[in-house]
Amino acid sequence: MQEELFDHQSVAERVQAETLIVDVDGFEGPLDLLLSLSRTQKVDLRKISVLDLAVQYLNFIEKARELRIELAADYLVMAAWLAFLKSRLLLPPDPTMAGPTGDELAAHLAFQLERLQAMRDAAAKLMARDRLGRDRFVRGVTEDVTRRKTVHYTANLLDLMQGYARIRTRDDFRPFVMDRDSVFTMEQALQRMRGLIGFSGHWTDIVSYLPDGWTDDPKKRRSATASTFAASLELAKEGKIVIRQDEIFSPIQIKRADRDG
Amino acid sequence: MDDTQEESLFEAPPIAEQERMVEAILFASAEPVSLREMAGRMPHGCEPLIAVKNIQKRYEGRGVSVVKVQDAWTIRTAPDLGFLMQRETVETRKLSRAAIETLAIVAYHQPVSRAEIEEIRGVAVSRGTVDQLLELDWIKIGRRRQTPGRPVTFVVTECFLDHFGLENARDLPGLKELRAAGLLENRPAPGAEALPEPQTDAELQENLFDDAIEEPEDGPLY
Amino acid sequence: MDDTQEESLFEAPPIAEQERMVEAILFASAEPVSLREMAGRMPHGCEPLIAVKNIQKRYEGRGVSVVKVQDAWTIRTAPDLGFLMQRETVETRKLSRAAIETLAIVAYHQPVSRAEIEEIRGVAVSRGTVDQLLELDWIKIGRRRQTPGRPVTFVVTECFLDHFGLENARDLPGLKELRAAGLLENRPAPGAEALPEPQTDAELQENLFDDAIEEPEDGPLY
Repeated sequence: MQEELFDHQSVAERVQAETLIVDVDGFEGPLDLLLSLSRTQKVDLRKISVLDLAVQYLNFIEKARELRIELAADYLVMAAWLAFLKSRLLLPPDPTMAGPTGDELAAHLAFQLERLQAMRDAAAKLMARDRLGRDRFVRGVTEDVTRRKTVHYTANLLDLMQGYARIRTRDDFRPFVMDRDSVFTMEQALQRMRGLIGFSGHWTDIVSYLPDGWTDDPKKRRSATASTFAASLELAKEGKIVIRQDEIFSPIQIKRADRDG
Repeated sequence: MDDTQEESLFEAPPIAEQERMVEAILFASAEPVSLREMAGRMPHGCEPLIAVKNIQKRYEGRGVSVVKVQDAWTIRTAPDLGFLMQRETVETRKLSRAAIETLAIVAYHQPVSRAEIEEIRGVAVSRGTVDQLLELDWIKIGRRRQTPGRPVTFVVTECFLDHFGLENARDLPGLKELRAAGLLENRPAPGAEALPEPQTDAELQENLFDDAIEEPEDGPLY
Repeated sequence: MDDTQEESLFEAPPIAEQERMVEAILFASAEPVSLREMAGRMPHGCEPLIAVKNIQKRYEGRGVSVVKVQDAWTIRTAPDLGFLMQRETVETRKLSRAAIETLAIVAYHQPVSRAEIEEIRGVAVSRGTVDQLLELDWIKIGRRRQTPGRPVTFVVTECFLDHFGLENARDLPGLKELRAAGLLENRPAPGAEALPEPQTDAELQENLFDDAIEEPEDGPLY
């Protein structure tokens, strides 16, 4: 397959292919490589043959392997994907097969290439504009009066982020004191449950054991719910209560364990 | 100065005088000056917008011109005279191809997340690339995308516009054509739901270059 | 440029063009420019003296004027408009490290009490630092904490959000993004070393952080 393709190429094209191989480091990823390869088709990107392109790419990868050039993983991932695309494009569509058709995938790839090329062109246009400090210039003498009335403190977002990053890397990820405000510890829950459980002869929703003032704020409620549940498990282990839940996500109920079963 | 201000409570200075003031203010600053800033420095009752527009007209075809950058105004030398200014030329660090492309993608697709930049370039964006653009003050961190993970987005800065001689991001070269060709769309790969960008095209379109959009806050989970 | 010079051997640019050149040179130069210097920069055959005199006349009575300083020329603000520069006479100073860190803590952890700031920074917070931030109108006093001693807490202000270009404090980049932007070192946290995956590590930190900005939604329990 590969030989066949190379036979069709002119000397110039072969030289170009060689150059591509040698320059593999110069490519910015598989999409960039595909874009370069697509130029050899000498057609508008909208009219490109994705199938030919896939074949070219696979040949390229093959050639690079022969030359024992180490390829980054994403080039190989792209190769695998293109091999898949190629088979989809070549084989008659299988109606039982789910997912996008080969043509859809090919169209998207063509879109990606066209978009990347468009961004490159846009970048070139941008860089070619009359730029400050090169074509257009700012005022050389800015007014610098010595009578300074106020001191203006500046800081930008970057300073702020750097400052914060500095602190956070210094004492790495210690839990913060304010977290405790909203944390109902298991010890607290256990203590509370021990006091209440003696009165619970009937099945009662565990939620009714949440302490006052811990049910409105979601964060507090979450913490209290978790610790009350954990405390219930602990009490059940101790044989003080029994727990039941009818089905997944239904309310969890507890009641005092009767000593005699 | 106090005198001037007191006087101005009764009557704003004539427009010709206001033009002189704006001229002086613009000449004194290397950075673009906002109308608000001008108004704050000029006597009460002044209309800097009218004055600056007059000034702009006055400098048409001259060696320097009055240009607008977003909501601010500044004076820059005429681009055709750049050759005279070799001494003032700022040697800029050569930007890598990756940086230039990333810059263009941010400019044309803003607000754009890192994942989206990577999807367009088909390759990971290195930390240094983004750093370099942030350092140049050409891009900045914009709003968070209201999608899973709430990724930060990047947008271009006033400094970027000033550098490339653009009044605002809508003036980017070829923007309309690119948009018409559908090349600024965030088209997901067929069959793939891999990328976390469930924004519809319409939303995205709205989002483009529109900073004023109020995004819904995340609702509490409970 | 070479073309221009070659051409100019035969013919100097028209005087109007020379005036534009002088105008641009005077505008962009940091120092007064001598006629010799102008002649050196302009195409051959130019007459900078005539051009500069014309320019000087043109600026008569304007907001800036062309003046001669010894043997060189420069553009200066008209003397009667000096009062306009008073607001520009503010001295800009970078906020001190202590202030930035304190501000960052308030922003990321608000509402936060002084004791909590000190715990996070690991160092006492001077009153001057807090006062400075209050004065800048970047932080303000929030609600009192309902804990013993009922300490006051600090929160960031509208003005803060405005200055830093944020919609709300939740738009601040998270640790993950700080890291991605290269602002955080990739040094593993002492407590996190046991964690198997760097991914998990990052997520854990992000969570901790999210929790800290008082989000009403889900945060880790412990």
